[in-house]
Order: sequence, then C-alpha cells, then structure tokens
Amino acid sequence: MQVKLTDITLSYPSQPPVLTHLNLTVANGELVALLGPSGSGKTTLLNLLAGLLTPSAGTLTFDGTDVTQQDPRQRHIGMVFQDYALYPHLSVLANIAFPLKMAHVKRPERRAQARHYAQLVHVDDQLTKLPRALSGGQQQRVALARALVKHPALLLLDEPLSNLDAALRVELRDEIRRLQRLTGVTTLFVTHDQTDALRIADRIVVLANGQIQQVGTGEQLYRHPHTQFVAEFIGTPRLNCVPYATAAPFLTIPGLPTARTLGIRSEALTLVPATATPQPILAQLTATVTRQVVIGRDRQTNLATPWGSLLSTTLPAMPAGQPVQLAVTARGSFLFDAAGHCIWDGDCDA
Amino acid sequence: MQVKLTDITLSYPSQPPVLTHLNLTVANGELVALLGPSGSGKTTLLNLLAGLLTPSAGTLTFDGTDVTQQDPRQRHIGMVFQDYALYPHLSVLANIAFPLKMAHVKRPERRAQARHYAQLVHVDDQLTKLPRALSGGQQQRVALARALVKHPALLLLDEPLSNLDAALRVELRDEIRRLQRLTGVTTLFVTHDQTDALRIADRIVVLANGQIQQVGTGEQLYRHPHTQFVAEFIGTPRLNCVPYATAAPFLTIPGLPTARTLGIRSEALTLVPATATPQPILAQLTATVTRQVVIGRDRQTNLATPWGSLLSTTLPAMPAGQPVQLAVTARGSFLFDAAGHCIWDGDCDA
Amino acid sequence: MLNAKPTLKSTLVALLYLAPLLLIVGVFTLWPLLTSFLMSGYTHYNYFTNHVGGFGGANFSYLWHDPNFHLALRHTLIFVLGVVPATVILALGIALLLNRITWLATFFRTVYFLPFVTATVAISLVWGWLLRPDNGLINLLFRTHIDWLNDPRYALGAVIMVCIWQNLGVNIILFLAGLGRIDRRYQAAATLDGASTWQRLTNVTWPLLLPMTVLITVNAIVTNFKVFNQIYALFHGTAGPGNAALTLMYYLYQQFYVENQYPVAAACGVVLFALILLVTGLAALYFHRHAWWEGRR
Amino acid sequence: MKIYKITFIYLLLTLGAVTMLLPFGWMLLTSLQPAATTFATGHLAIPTAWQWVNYPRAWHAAPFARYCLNSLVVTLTTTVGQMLTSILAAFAFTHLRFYGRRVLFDGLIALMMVPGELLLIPNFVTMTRLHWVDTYAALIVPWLASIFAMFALRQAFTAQSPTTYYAARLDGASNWQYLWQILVPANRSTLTAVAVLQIIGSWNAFMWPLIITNSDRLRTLPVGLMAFTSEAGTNYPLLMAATVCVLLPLLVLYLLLQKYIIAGVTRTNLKG
Amino acid sequence: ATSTTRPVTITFWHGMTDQHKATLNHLITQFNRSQTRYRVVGSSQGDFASLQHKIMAGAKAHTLPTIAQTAYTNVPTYVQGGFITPLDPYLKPGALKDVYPAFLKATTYRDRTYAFPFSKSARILFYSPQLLKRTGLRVPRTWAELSRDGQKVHAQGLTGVAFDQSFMSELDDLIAQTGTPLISDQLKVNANSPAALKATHVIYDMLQQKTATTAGTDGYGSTQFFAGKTLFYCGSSAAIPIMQASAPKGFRWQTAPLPSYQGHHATSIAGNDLVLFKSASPAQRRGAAAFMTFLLQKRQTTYWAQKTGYLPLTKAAQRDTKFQAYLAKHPTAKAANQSIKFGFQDVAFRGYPQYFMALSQATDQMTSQHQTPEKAMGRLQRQTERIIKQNR
Ligand SMILES: Nc1ncnc2c1ncn2[C@@H]1O[C@H](COP(=O)(O)OP(=O)(O)OP(=O)(O)O)[C@@H](O)[C@H]1O
Ligand SMILES: Nc1ncnc2c1ncn2[C@@H]1O[C@H](COP(=O)(O)OP(=O)(O)OP(=O)(O)O)[C@@H](O)[C@H]1O
Ligand SMILES: [Mg+2]
Ligand SMILES: [Mg+2]
Repeated sequence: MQVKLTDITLSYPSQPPVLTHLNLTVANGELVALLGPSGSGKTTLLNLLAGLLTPSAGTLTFDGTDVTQQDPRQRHIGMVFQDYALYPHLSVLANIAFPLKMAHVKRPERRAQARHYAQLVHVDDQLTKLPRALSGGQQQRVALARALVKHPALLLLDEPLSNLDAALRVELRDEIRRLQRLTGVTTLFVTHDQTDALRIADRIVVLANGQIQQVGTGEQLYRHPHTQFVAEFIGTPRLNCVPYATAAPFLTIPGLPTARTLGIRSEALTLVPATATPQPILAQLTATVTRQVVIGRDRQTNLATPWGSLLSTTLPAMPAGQPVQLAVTARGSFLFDAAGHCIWDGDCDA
Repeated sequence: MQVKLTDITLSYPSQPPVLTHLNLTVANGELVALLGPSGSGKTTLLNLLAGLLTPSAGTLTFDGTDVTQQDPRQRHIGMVFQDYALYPHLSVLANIAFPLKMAHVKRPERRAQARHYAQLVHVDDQLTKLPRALSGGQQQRVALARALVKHPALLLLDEPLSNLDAALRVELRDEIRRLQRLTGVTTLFVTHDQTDALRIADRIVVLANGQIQQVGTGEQLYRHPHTQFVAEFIGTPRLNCVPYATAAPFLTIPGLPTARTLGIRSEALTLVPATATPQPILAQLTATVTRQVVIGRDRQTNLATPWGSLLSTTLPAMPAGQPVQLAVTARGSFLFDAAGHCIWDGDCDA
Repeated sequence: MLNAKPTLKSTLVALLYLAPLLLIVGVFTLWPLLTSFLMSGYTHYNYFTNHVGGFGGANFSYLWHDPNFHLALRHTLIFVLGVVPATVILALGIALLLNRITWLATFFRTVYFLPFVTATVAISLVWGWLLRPDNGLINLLFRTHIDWLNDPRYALGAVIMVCIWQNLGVNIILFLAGLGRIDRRYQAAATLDGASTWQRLTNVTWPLLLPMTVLITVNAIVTNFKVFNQIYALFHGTAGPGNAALTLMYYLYQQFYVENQYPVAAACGVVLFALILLVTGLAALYFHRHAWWEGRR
Repeated sequence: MKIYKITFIYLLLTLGAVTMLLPFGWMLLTSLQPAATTFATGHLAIPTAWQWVNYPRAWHAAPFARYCLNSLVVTLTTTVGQMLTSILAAFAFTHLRFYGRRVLFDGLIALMMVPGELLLIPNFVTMTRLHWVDTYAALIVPWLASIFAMFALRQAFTAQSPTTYYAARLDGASNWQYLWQILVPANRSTLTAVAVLQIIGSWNAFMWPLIITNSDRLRTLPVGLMAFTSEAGTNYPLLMAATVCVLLPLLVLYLLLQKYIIAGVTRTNLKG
Repeated sequence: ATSTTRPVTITFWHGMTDQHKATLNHLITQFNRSQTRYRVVGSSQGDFASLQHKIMAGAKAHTLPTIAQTAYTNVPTYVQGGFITPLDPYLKPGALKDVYPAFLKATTYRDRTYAFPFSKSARILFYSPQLLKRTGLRVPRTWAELSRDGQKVHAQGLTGVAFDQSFMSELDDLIAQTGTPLISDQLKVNANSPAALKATHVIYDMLQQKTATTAGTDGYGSTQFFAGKTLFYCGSSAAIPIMQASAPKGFRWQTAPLPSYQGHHATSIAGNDLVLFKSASPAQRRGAAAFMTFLLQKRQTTYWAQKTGYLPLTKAAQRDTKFQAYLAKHPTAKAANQSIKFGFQDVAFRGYPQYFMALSQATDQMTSQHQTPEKAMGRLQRQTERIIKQNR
C-alpha cells in the first residue's frame, strides 16, 4: 500500500501545531524508519496514519484513495503502541490472538497462529500470564506479535524494540525485516536506535520541528545530510562542530562567505597518515589526547585542539597527554550556512 | 551507601524463582550498570532493592544494616520505573516536585528545584501539562527528573533512557554520570544499550538465569568474558560462534579436549595482513563475501567460510562474491567448554 | 508491598484505617442484625417487655406454612430476575450512548439522572397515571387496555417496569464514572485490531468495566431484593391487587409494623438476608471466575 | 462516526429522555395546578390557571426554612463522614496486607444485604441508650459509614495502576499522604459519583429522621412533605410544589458536579 | 401547687398534619391557657403509619410521651406490651357519660377505660344531585335500592357506586346490619354464616355486574366520583374537607347516611383515640386526663368537629345550637352526624391487626381475583378463628 501525506497540519487542543504542512510519500512495500528527537511528533504521525487522530488540514491517501476521514478500523493497520496498550484483562495468548478473533478466525486456527507469533518473539513460555505479570521487554514483544499476527496492510511500529536487549533486538529487527520482505507490507518504524534504522530501513525519514527534515537511505543521510540538524542527529558519536571562523584559517579549500559551521565526523579526524591515502585532506591540526575510552571494539579519543575539544574514533591506544598530529579528511566533513543548510560536503566535492 | 545482597532468592507466586541465591555487592558511590536479557529479572532486582519486593530468602544490607524488611519509605531511594509511574493527575512540575513536597520542602524552594531538574531533562516547556499529554520520551524524562530531584541515597534507574533519541540519550546519560559523581550516590542502572553501560558505568553486572553471570568493567566483560553467554551478550555485532570440532583442524594452538565452541569477535576476522602485525593469528581461512552493509562509519561484511557464515567488521568495501583470505586473530577469540565456561582467551594467552 | 505478607503490625495499621467504618457498622448494622437473628428464634415473645417464652424454629415453620410467604418469595425472585439484568444492561447501554455524545451531553446526562432524584411519591403518582387503563400513556403506546395496577396478572410487571426506570439513574452515573476511567488507548488498540463497535464493547469495554459492573450488579441485587417503597407508594399502601406485588420485604413490613408479629418478621429477615447472600454469592462466584472480583491484583 | 449513526444515537437518547422527563414535567405541572383538577381526573393537563401561589403556600405549610437548614447540616456531615470512613477503609482493602482481609471484606459486603427496616427499631433503642434521641448526633452518626461507598471506592482504587503507589512510597509518601495526595485526587470521578449518590440518599432519607426526632427543631425536608398527606387524601399540588423545592438543590448540585463524574483519567485526544 | 412550681409537661404525639394540626394546636393552646398546672406539648409524627412506628419504637426504647393518638384496636396489643395504663383512676366518674355509645364501646378493654375517643369519622354516601336528577333517581335508602340503581344506570355507561380502595368497611357494615357482626363481642366469628355470606353477596354481585367498583390504586373512590362516572361514592366523612378542596369547578355533591340492609342501619365508625402511657408520672397522668376531659367539652369538641370534619363526640355537643346552625350551613356534614346514632365499632382483641389483614385480603381476593364470597369468607373464617385462638 502506498501512503501519501499531503500538506498535513495537526495540533493538539490549545497547543502549537505538532506537524506543519508535512508532506511524505511511502512507496508500496517500503520499510521506512522514522527518526526524530523526543517530542518531535513521531507518535503523533503514526496515530494520524492509523486514524486515531484527524489532521486539522491536509489529506492522507492510501493507494490514492483519500482516507483522511476514514474509520481506523477500515484501514487494516497493525500497530505497536509506544506504551504497548496490551489488554490488561487478556492473557498473552489472548492478546496476540485478539485481532484474529475480531476477524472471526476460528478458535483453533487463531490459537495456532498466535502461538506461532509468540514463538517468533520468544514469549511462548508466558502464554497464560496476564500482561501485568510480564517484564517490560516481554510486554513489548507481545505487542509486536499482536501487530504482526493479523497481516496488516500497513504496519506502524512505535519503538517496538526499545526495551529489548541487544541480541534479541537484532534478532527481532531482522525478523521484522524478513516478514516485511515476505509479505511486502508497507511499514513505518519509529526508532531511536540508528543502527536499527540504518540496518533494516529502505529509507529513513528524519522528523523535527513539525517538518520532514530529510528522507533518504542511511548512507545518504550519513554522508550527505541536507542540514546541520540531520548531520548532528545521525551518527554516533555526535558530529564535531567548529565555528567556521575559527576553522577557516586552517582549511585547504577556498573560503565560503556564507559558511558558519564546520562539521567533522569522528572518523574524519585521523592521524596524519604515514603513507599517502586516496583521501583528500581538509586541514591539519596539532592536538593533545585528553582521554580515551574503549567501548567494545571502539576507542573514542577526546582531543584538545586549537578548534576546541574534538572527538575521534580512529586513533590507536595512546596515553592521555600525548601530542598528536591530526588530519581532517574532506570525506566526513561538512560546511553549514547560518540557516543550517549544508553548503559543502567533502564527499561530493571530492 | 554500600549495597549488599546475600544469597537472595525470590519468586513470584506460583512461578519458578526469578532470582536464585544471588550475591552482589555495590560499593558506596559506585555506578553499576545492570545488563541482562529481557525477562531476566533486572526490574525484579531493582524492586527488591527498593523494598517493593521482599525476598523469599537471603538478606539485603545497606551500609551493613539489614534492610530486608525495612519499609521502602525509609530507604531514601530515587527510582525511575520502567513504565514511569507518573502521577496521572499532577502536572509535570508537580510530579517532579512531589518527593520534595513529601520531604516538607517549602513551596517556592521546591518549585525552583523542580524547575531546575525539568530544565536538566529538557521538559521545561511542558511544565503545566499532565503526563497523559506528553510524548513517551517526555514522560520518561519527567520520571528521571523526579528520581533525581530528591537527592536519594540510592538511585535505581530502570531503562531510564530507552525512549530517547541518540543525542538526548548521550546528553542525559552524561548528565546522570556527572550528577552521580557530584553527589556520590550509589546508582544501579538497567539498560539494554551497551554503549550506555560501557560508557558511564564503573562496573557492569550481567544478570541471567537468576544469577549474576559476571561483574566487571566494560573492557573486562568484552575482552575476558567468563562465559559464552557473556561473550555473546556483550558486543555488537554478535560474537561469531563455530563448533570447536569444525574449527580445530585449522587452529594454530594446541588442541583442548574440553573445548566445544570457538567464539570470534567480528573485529578478530581480518584480511590476511600484507605487513606483519604484532597480532598472533589463530587460523587462516578462505572465504567469499556474501553481502556488505554500511552502518554509519561501520561496514559489516557477511562471509561464507568453511566454518559457516561469519561476520566481520574490518573488511574494506568490496563487491559481493569476492573471494578473500581471512585471518582469525587470537585477540578477540575465545574457547568455551560444554558448560559455556571460557577456557581459553586469545588476550590473556597471547 | 508487591509480595508482602500480612504481619501483626500491618494488621494493626490496617485496623486503624478500618476502625471508623467498622465501629459504625458494628454498632448500627451488625449488632441489630444479630439481635434480630436471635429474635427469629424466640417463641411466645413479648417484644415490648422482652419476655422470651422459648426458643425454637416455630417462626420459620410459620413462614413455611404461610401461603403469603410463599407468594412473597416467588414474587421477590421474579422481581429481582426481572429488574436486575434489565436495569444493568439498559443503564450500560444508555451510559455508553451518553459517553459518546458531546452535543447537549450535559442536558441528557441530567435528564437521565432525574428519576433518581425525583421523590418516590411523585414517581408512583406519575406512573399511576401513565399506567391507567383508559388514556394511560403506556396503553396508548402499546394499543392495549390493560389495567396494569389493578389487574393481579400485570401488577408485578408494572412494578418491575417502574423500578427498572427508577434504578436507571444511579446505575448510569456509576457506569459513566466507570467508563470515564477506562483508558482510551485500549479502545484505540481494539479499533486498529479490527474490532467493530460491538466487538469493542464485548471484548474490551465490558471486561474493563467489570469492577464497576460487579459493584452495580451487587448493589442492584441487594436493593431490589429489598424493594418496598415503590410498591407501597404505587399501590397506595397495599401489596397490590390480590397481593400480586407482595414481596419479602413487604411481607416483613406487614408482619412487623402492621400485624405486630415481630419474631416472624425477624425470621423473614433472616430468610431474606440468606437469600440475598446466596444470590450475591453466586454473582460473586461468576465474577470471581473472571478473576476480577478481587480487583486488579 | 457517520452522521446517521449520530442521528440514531440522539434519537434513542431523546426517546429515553422523554420518558425520564415526563414524570418530572408532570410534577412541575401538578405543582402549578389549582387543587381541584388533578385530584379529580388524574390527567396531565396544562393548568388553566397557573397557581404560582402553591409554592409560597407549600413553603409556609411547615417550617421549611428550619427543615432546610437541618437537611443541609445532616446531609453535609453524613456525606463527608461517609466518604471519609469509606476512603480509609477502601484504601486499607486495596493497598494494605492484613490478616482476615478477604473475610472482613466479604463480611462487610454481606452486611450490605441487611434489610434496613429490620434495623430501625434496634437502632432507635441504641440511640435511646446513648441519650441521643432528638439530637443531631442521632441524625448523623449512624450514617457515617456506608458499605456501598466503601465497596465502590475499593473497586475504583484497585483499578488504578499499583505502580503509582510504589512510586509514591519511594518518593517518601506515607500511606496517609499517598491516600490524600495521590489516590483521592486521582479518583475524583468515582468519588464525586459516589458522593452525589450519598448526598441524594441522605437528603431524601425519611423514616429515620422521623422516628428519631420528636420536634420540628431537628426535622428534615422529607419529613416536611408529610404536611400534605392526611388520613383522607393528599393535596397533590402543594405536595408537588414542596417536592420540587426539595429536589431542586439536588439538581443544581448534580449539574455542578457532573463534569467531574464524566472527566475521568482517560487519555484525551485519541479517538476511540 | 404554688405559683412557683413549674407546670407539668404533658407530651402528646399525634398524626395530624396541615390544617388539622393547626386546629389541634389551637385546642392545645386553649388548654394551656385555661389552667397553670399542666402544659401540653403536641408533636406531629406524620401520618398514622409513621405514628404507629414511632409508638412502637418508643415503647421498645422506653421513651414514650405522656399520651398519643392511636386506634383503639391497638389497645390490646399495648396492654399486652405493658406500656399503657387505664384512664379510670384519673377520670372523674361519669366523665364519659355523655359520649355516644358508638364511641364509648371502644374505650374499654377488659372492663377498663384505655382509649379516649378523639378523632372519629363515619362512613357515608356521597352523591351528585345533578347526576341523580339526570338519571331520574333518588338517594337510595336500602342496599337493594342501591343495587337496583346501579343496574339502571349501567346501560348509560355509569357505575352505580364507587368504594374506596377496598370495600372492607362496607362489608363490615352490611354484616353488622344482619344483626350479628363479623366478630361478636364474645369473639365468635361469623364470616361464613349464611347471613354474612348473603350480605357479602350484595357487594360481590354488584362488583361482578360492574355496577360497583373499587378505587384500586386511586386510593379513594372520590376520583371516579368526581369524574362523573359513578352515581354514588361510599366514603369516610373525614374526606369531606379534602373533597371540598379538590372538587372540580361546578361539581356539586351531597351526602347521605349509608343505606340500610334488611331494615337495619349500621355504620362503622373509624378514627383514632387517645391513650395514656404507663411511663407517665402521676402528675402527668392527671394532667392527661384533664386535657382529655377538656377536649370533650362541648366547646372544644364542636370546634374540632367544625374545623376538621370529624364527629362531635358528645350528645351535648350534637344538641348545641351553634353546632346545629353550623350543620344547617354545611349540609354535607349532616349525614355523618345523623349516622352516629347507629354507628358501631369493631370489637378490639389481641390479634386484631392480623384479623384486619386477613379481612383486607379476603375483600381484595373477591375484588381482583373474583373469588366467590363462599371461598374468601370461608378462609377468613378459618384464619380469624385461628388468630383468635392463638392470641387467647
Ligand atoms: N495528548 C496530547 N495533548 C497535548 N500535547 C500532546 C499530546 N500528545 C503529545 N503532545 C505533544 O506533542 C508533541 C509530540 O508528541 P509525540 O508523542 O508525537 O512525540 P514523539 O515524537 O513520539 O516523541 P517520543 O519520541 O518522546 O515518543 C510533544 O511535544 C507532546 O508533548
Ligand atoms: N508480577 C509478576 N508475576 C509473575 N511473574 C512476573 C511478575 N513480574 C515479572 N514476572 C516474571 O519475572 C521475570 C523477570 O521479570 P523482570 O521484570 O524482572 O524482567 P526484566 O529483567 O526487567 O526484563 P525486561 O528487560 O524485559 O524489563 C519475567 O519472566 C517475568 O515474566
Ligand atoms: Mg512517541
Ligand atoms: Mg524490566
């Protein structure tokens, strides 16, 4: 099902609008991840798609038919609510089977199906419990199973994995992806975990300030952010930002009068390479290591530089206080103007 | 405050025990991250510390005094519940100020303080709203502010950041760490995000199957897991596991009769290096690239090898189908026996 | 807390909270109840001088042999069966409708509340008028010529009608309060899960409303078993034509206040009490099976 | 919702509303009739002459001002008292663990079933022993506990998420503070509904106030309505006029409070 | 008694409301002004049912007033309960001499005076002169005439006679008119004697032929009477004031004594008496007697009768010229006063309330379930005999 939002504006009573003139098209069978800061309106957007909220202006079409005013029930939507909304009076099995019951699926059939999905999300040992006797993650998985079991035409997942441990999260994420591929259901997936988004989404939508900031694949967003907001929002550790005025004297590229900020990804800060690399270099800096932290296979190095404190993830282990010669590669560096638009991007211009 | 759990067993009515003979000591002023699979009993453990649950056996002491039967109210605990448990009829400000009100802090003073903490968690523009008009992440932040505002003697955080976007998450995580350092409050912190755990925790506790699996710093857990469970649980992408029988013929180390499984971290799978590296090599393999995915600055490569499908994060960009020569470095490789205990660890023995 | 066991101390604390209620109930309900239980066994009893001639089951055997008591018993059961389900279901239906509307909502809610505040005397007068054989609105409506209140065949039915109507107000209010407490997320989730309005009602609203339904049902059973005022007012101080609306409570009243057979009235009270207890117990059992009688935990 | 659905709902409600309004309308009309007509025909009719004087006449037929004051005092104190005792007990049954909890609760519910007529005279005797006959205490004290209210509140309290209780305890609230600062305000709707029902019950109470008082000094409004009934008949227009006066305060009160009853702790803004 | 002693308070519970209450209060005030030793404090307890409850509760709790209004049929119960006391020691001998025999019989129980007559009314016949004129009929003298009149007007869609909710009193009257009352003074029951059954058939047949009707839930037959649907209405004289107040505009009506049966006249007297409670102090008892005697005086009892429609209790009052003048002015009051001559009251005995319920059930069954008098009265006979036996 193709989903199209045209010029949607929505506000809660006596509040400033949450979404303003929002436009978005999701192609049939696409899996779209919705990213955005907390409180940016992601849940609101999903509720709108589900028909639980009606926009104050704009239209919503499914496969070309206007459904702005359509009853939620007719939309065939599977949804995982952010707070699960499990039916407190129903057992896990009954919760999962609920949509099938509503569709008048026969009892043995629906129990079998529910059991199958319970297995998929690993709650098959909790089938007779009531939701209140489940752990947070178990509840979330039940909610996920409930959304999947009915083979919806549109799947809306509001942070469906936020309470799961890493291993399970990866497993279920991949399972969602597999099912989605298999059934070709159009899916919107809110997540705060960029790895999730980057890993399984066909496209990523970044929502902020009531507007879609950018739509693209994970790589597009990471490498070619349209705005400083997107650049900062996507990628961990966070983008290093340096005032353009400070950085300008060091730069090897011609000055850009509208530039205000230089953004440098942590992997774009490397040691000045011994051998010549194919990477063009934007600037060279002398710096001192202030701290190193090892996180799994990552080593994050805090550096004191003439541009202020910067963070790199490429440096090898070295003691604090060690002076180093840094290179800023063009790839992974961006220039933004006062409005935050990206006006130069080391990847394209290289 | 020093927290000590001795031989704690706990079960919910007519359920198998969730915690069995559990022992754990948290030093005064320590920040401990609690990791574990979903449903492993993390929330249960926090509830037990808070006094909301009484163990069926074992004792709990705070600074040496037995508090197993003590009223929760006397424990001076700040807690973020997994489902927030905000007071539905109180505004955001009143929610945050509630613990101060209970402590008979004067009204202007407590409003000022509540405002301060609201600012800290960025909900200062929502102060008059009721919880039900907040987004999921906003609710979570209010819960966090409420737990912090009263300067507790023990801080229990049950996935306090799960619903926040990456940037905010990092910011608040660091804020928690800063405050914790400042006040020296002993803190237990449940999280599913290993970066969080590795980044801010003094020590990490891995809980599974009703037992503490291992306690240590992030690096200890990552480099020297005691068990296969911990090795698999810590680190993304997940540890590559190969049956020892399959791998043995390739290995350069003497055979270990009790070994059952070989575990290989994704960064321990490298191209056979052109130059001699200081790293000892465990085995060499011929493999074919099946798929590559770029996630932020990571590139994950799926490989078809004689040991089955493996995942590496060290390979450069290359097309699918390309044959490669792989080296398995000793560092990042482990051998486990049938019970899952680590009997050989490439790091120590190197 | 979550899994706390009762201790002596916690029991003492709880008793402090319960004390005011228990004290009042003990003195003004339990104590008189016990005395009247005792009285039901007295024979040759002088109520005023408190002279007890003997103790035995004579009063119960009096009841057993009194055809009027049998009549009252039968009527009471029919009455409760007629009123309780109907009033609970109707009240729920109306509450649901009232809960859905916004325009003129206050007006409608107030109107449906009216019968409850209106004095029983006034209500019985009006119903007396509505139920008249000639020109009575009910007869006009159904195109019948029934003398509802003076024909023994219909009198009990008429009382049932009036009581259903009068009970609605309270139950609607309680249901509205209960409905207001149900988190709308469940409705939303169910809608998305494809539940029709009716399915939502039966699968979500109804079970979530169960604590309130238990309250309303138990209350309805209790009050309707004890029906008296409406009958007294509707039939001008009699139990209806040919005792057609003689209920246990009316019988009790007659025995106590009119015929001065105090121990017989007490015995009737015991029977009535046991009967309500039995029926409520059955209802409780039914709800208990649905695990909600004890509330949420 | 579809427009036809809305129309249907309103149609149904209006139909019901008419039957609810009829008796009330009849009451109002009767209260304005000259005595003769209604008594004679028992029909609903628009009064030929609107007898507004019925109201002042009814008002002066008994010391209604005094009755009104008594009703107010009694209703207010009993309702407040009832709510207090019920709230305390309901809380204990919801959140406290103690021996005999189930038994005590079921026992109290069983006491709801005691026929009130059976209690009248024993309680009168008790009042005499306490020397409370013809005092406010007699009108108030026996009604300071209501098992129904306790039951209703407990049902509401148990339906509330228990984690707020734990959160409050951790936040340093005592049971007492939790009760008054969280539980009670969070259950405003049920409390209001129950209070309204109790107020009405207390306001309309008739038999006990009559039995337990001997003089006009302490009598309440419903007792005043007896002034219009005699051995040989009833003066309906005056009775209805007085009845209207008695129940009008209740209606006003209900109008004021009903928005609390309806506005529970629902999630707003989600259609459902 | 010296002027320094406070007057003795006589508390008095009654069931008078509205106008009647005002009238009674006036009399009380008069009494209190007439002397200094006693002060009567009247207190209305609502209607008679409530008053009964109140007395019962008071007796149980030992908080009775000095005197109270009650039906004389309760006296045996009260005596058994041991809380009323005979009036004889406190009344001057012959105090009740002038009282009509109809009222007098009820005052004594087991040869002692317990009940002092107070508010009494008689059954009478109401009719509309206009309607009679239209149908060309006269006021019936006998039940036979009444029954015939009913048949005559039946064709015109009119009912002959309307009773109140139940025809108990009329049945009582009819059976008394056969010469043997339903229950004799020796407590012999005559419910299913041939004579009683025949009398019962008079009303039963009329009901079956629909030439008579009961008021049912209207409570009072006056409703149908005022609607112009019935020729006659058998009712209580106590209803006169309220009928005056509520008659439709232009509707005129008159009263007549009840018809006779087999040449006998008998009208049952209803109403209440005053009783004196044992808990009263000797001074209070004396005061109560003084108050009662005061009420019986010509001036008071005629005032009472004029204001309330109850009957004057003494022959002297009846003869009073002022009262006669009053009657002349208020012809509707005449019938009841004429009936006093042949008025009678049921014998009071323990278990009377139970008998009363049984009688009411019997008439009700004849009315609403069309049970034959043989069956209904047969059962009444058995029930009453049992009641009397049990309460012996
Ligand atoms: N019912 C409501 N009434 C008023 N304002 C609301 C309501 N629900 C949400 N909001 C506000 O609308 C904004 C968007 O909320 P929304 O729940 O869509 O955010 P979100 O993107 O899902 O955030 P999160 O990631 O924290 O869940 C927030 O500022 C929130 O406070
Ligand atoms: N009230 C309860 N009654 C019965 N079983 C319970 C109850 N609460 C939790 N459990 C069970 O106890 C186990 C541990 O639950 P707990 O909530 O402690 O897990 P957790 O580690 O917090 O998981 P998550 O990360 O998913 O929140 C789970 O299997 C859960 O189903
Ligand atoms: Mg959200
Ligand atoms: Mg948990």
